[in-house]
Amino acid sequence: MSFDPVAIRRDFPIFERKIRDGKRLVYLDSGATSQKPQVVIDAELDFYRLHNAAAHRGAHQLAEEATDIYEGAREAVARFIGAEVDEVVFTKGATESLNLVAYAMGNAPLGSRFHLEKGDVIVVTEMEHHANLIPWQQLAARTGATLKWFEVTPEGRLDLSSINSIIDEHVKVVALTHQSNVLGTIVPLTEIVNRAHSVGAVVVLDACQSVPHMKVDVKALDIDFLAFSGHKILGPTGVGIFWGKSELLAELPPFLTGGSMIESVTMESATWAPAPRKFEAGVPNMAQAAGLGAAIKYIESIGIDEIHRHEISLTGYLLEKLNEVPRLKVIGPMDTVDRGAAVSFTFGDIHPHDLGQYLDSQGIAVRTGHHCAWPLNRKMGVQSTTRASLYLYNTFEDCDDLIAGIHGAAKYFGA
Amino acid sequence: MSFDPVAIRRDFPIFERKIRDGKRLVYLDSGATSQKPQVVIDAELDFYRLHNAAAHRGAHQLAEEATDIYEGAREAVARFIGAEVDEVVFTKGATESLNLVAYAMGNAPLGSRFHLEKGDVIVVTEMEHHANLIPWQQLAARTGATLKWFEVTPEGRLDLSSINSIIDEHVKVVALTHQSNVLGTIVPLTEIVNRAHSVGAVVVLDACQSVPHMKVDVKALDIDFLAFSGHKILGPTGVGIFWGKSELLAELPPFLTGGSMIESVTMESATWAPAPRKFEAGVPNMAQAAGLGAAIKYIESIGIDEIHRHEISLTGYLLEKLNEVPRLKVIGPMDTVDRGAAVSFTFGDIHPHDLGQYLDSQGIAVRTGHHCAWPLNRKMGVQSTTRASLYLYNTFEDCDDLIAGIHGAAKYFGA
Amino acid sequence: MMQLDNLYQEVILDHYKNPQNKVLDPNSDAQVHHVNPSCGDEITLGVRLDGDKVLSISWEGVGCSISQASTSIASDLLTGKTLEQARRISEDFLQLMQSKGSIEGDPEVLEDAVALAGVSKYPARIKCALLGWMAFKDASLQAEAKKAK
Amino acid sequence: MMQLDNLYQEVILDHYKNPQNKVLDPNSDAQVHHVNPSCGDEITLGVRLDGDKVLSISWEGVGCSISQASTSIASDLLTGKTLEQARRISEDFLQLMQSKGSIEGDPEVLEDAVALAGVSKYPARIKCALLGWMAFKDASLQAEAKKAK
Ligand SMILES: Cc1ncc(COP(=O)(O)O)c(C=O)c1O
Ligand SMILES: Cc1ncc(COP(=O)(O)O)c(C=O)c1O
Repeated sequence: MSFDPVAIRRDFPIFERKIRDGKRLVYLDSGATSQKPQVVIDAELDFYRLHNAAAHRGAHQLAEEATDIYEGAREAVARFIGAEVDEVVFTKGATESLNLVAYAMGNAPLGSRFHLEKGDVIVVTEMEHHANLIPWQQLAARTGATLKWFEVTPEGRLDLSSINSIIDEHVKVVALTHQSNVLGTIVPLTEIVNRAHSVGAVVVLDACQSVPHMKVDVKALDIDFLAFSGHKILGPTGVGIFWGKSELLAELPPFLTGGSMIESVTMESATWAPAPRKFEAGVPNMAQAAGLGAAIKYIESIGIDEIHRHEISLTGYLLEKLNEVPRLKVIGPMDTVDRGAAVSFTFGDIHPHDLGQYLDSQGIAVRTGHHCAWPLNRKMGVQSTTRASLYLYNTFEDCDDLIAGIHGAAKYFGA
Repeated sequence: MSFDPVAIRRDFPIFERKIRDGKRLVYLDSGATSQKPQVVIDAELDFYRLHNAAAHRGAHQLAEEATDIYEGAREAVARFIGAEVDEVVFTKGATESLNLVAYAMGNAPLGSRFHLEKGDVIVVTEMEHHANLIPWQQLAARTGATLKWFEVTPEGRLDLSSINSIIDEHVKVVALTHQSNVLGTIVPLTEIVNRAHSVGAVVVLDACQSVPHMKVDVKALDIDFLAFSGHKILGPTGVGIFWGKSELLAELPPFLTGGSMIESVTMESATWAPAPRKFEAGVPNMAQAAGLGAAIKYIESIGIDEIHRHEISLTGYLLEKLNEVPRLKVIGPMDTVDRGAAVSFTFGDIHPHDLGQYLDSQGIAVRTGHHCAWPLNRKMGVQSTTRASLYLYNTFEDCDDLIAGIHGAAKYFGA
Repeated sequence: MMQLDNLYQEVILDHYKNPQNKVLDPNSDAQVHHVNPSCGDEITLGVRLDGDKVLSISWEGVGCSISQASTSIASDLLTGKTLEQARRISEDFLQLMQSKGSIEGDPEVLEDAVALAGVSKYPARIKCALLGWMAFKDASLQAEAKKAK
Repeated sequence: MMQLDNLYQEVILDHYKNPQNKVLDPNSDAQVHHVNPSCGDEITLGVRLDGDKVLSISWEGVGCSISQASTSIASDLLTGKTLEQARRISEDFLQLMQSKGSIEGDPEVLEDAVALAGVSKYPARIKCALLGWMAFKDASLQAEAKKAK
């Protein structure tokens, strides 16, 4: 097989370091943030060392180069998700992207398709990350709109049985995750998107956990807006993407205002540049955009489908092994059908925080807690879980080490 | 003299590169963005190579280290501006910081000191950057409040003659720049701050052009909120600071919502963590915060007062030389009293864009246009200007090269 | 394994398995609910005062061994102390937690709580160790205020 | 200096110093105002049609040599052409501007406008060169729509 995670690991300098008392780093926390290959680090570094200047401002050579690099990164992102270049907006992260669309809708005047008021409905799901829940709660509170949601089944799937009553003609926006960061569940979109569009609502997709791990084509999915973070897709911190259909971006009011997003300004009012500039106020995060562009090119060089296949086979293996551990309970789907590589579980009486701490002593990095999806935790009847999340650089050995670590913790805590 | 800009330049790798046909880089565009010393680049790089993980999330060693680095950067910023650690909020840049306080005020309920409605007044000045003007225009439009402003005198100073009628008891917030990015004017704050506080208004200071260039102590200035950008103070792109007095941050509603800024979340509502977390939703821009921390330590190692003195002496020299050029007109104060190192000018009939292009051919990077302060340009009766802005790595030779370049342009365009 | 043993001292695991005062007293003078937002740990804690003395501390909650043991230890240690003493001890404990391993804690003052010294080297766990202590601080202030009325 | 001469060709400086059609015709069929938001350059441009032919283009504005010369050249070049021809020429000019120096432009079609080829290597200036052309596009569409009514 040509996909070689061991070779891939060599592209990531962090795997050369040791954890605690000289342990090998078993990084199983890519759902929180991914590691960075050298090419991404170099892209940021080269920006600062050779081309640093304010893009789109200034007629000198450095500014030209900075603009080229920044816009080149936008092209790379657009190509990767099947978008038009001018539909891609750089933000600081998915959280900003989701707040952007929620606040911008809040800015929409009466008569706009985005305007919300009492009687209108916003739909989310019970498996949302706080970043795709609280902005909508707040928008509902500001506008008087009502928040409704799809429930989650005990198996960790979206319950679409009452889709027609949840998405009715009062609904203006349906905001949902593409893949749960806790359960790993991949949400089936076709039915939801069709229903939303049939009542005139727009669909906002939180693609934080999908774009890094599988082919996402915004045109094929027929969604309206999409958000993801650079740092989860091998890119730098401090950069994210907001994508929207161009005709919708033309209609959506701006969010952050300031330099570079204007057409004309007087003391009393201002008019806006066309998208994407309209949504990019201020000197942009150019070095981080450059890094994200490099990350996407790196992923393309390996193949997103190959990465997805690798993760699926690792996930299948891990689920099987976890299933054999007594008193261990996976929260979420037990097979790899419509399921990504985030695996959360509880383990007998050992609190996730303690389990995580023991695993850490073995060099194994997992995440513990509610994973910023507190309502989902309550729904699944757990106070917190331990989550292992996989990516292209993980190996079967990593999974074996996790299983060994879990057994070690049982012994250590006498459970 | 111990301040040695030539030695300082060696800390900045970009000065090793050549511009156009092998010209020396004369970088006079630090007002737009500053260059980065190697220590800043290394801080970002080390974060990714050695410590990359999601701060405040996860109990493993990398997450601990990432948290330490991130919080350490916060401490460095707090020390530098004389703030309490928990008063310092990381944003993506000054534009976000200014939008943060404007939007958060828009979120304040009736009864809060931040609440705005018809009859309330927001005060700005005619010399604001768009980033400290449009957010307030928008807030006024959303809430029904009125926008008023201080005018600028022909000399480029704030006209405070009618301060008592501009800042009356209807005023809730006074938002103004500390130093004009076009004129170089440093705004005298004492009278404005005292007057604002006497009517119960808060003062928001846009310190983008002051914090990088002179000692700014938030306590001594007695302001309420402050914003600046990392990329203008030798730091990375994609990071900025929002500072507020702790008792005000406790009362100010959040802006961006999502992960890490909550105390508790249900499907229907959420409560907030204390500041600074309340204002930092999402996985933070950790590597950029690390870089900003390194930038501030680098500046401290040289001395902000020494940097300021150097800039003042360069500015005095440059103003003198520019004054000798026929048909050249400086827009802004002609001496170095209460004046920073941004010098804007027009030059006969040569359009700034053409002048800038010629200077670029000589390796000299300036900015041309309205510098995101369009209303100020109109007020000063200019359509656009050429701006040279200086920083610690600039030399008298740089100033001489600019003067030679201006003469060269006159010859080239036959003016 | 040495480093980890430093965190999970015998005393801690004992308190975790046999938590003290972990039955909420319905007659508390004040009762508070605290959460650790990063992991979701929750605690409800009640305080009864007798004049300026802590008569009893009772609690309930879910959480990791560190938060459970630390609350158990605090409830034992602070019961019977005057409010002033209890607060001084809490102050000492807070200092110990923030010490990054640079101090060991005075066993005369902190008794079993010195076993938590190792936590100070694991920044992510300090909030766990402080959960019960912060709840006590809050509850005792409320109880005192109520009595003063 | 060679590179810069490529940008500032003699023809451009000539048009800059002696701009053509730079007196706004008050009887235009349509008149538009365009700005370049990054530098503040402004232009007002009017178009008169005679059937499907461009009868005249007149304009006023402030801006750099590139935007002024380019508008002047466009106003000369497109006058007398049919709307269809004018749009094809504009399309060719746009392509030339976006070519990053890879094409030279056909002098048969673009005439004086080929002198602007050097602009395509200076991305920040492309908007300057396009300002007048975009204004023409906008104004001619409006004029046509008006006539169609
Ligand atoms: C005075 C002033 N305010 C605000 C800003 C906006 O800063 P940024 O674009 O980094 O957000 C700038 C710089 O562009 C500035 O010079
Ligand atoms: C599903 C999901 N949505 C949103 C977010 C928020 O992304 P960020 O914190 O990078 O803004 C995350 C990750 O934290 C996530 O996993």
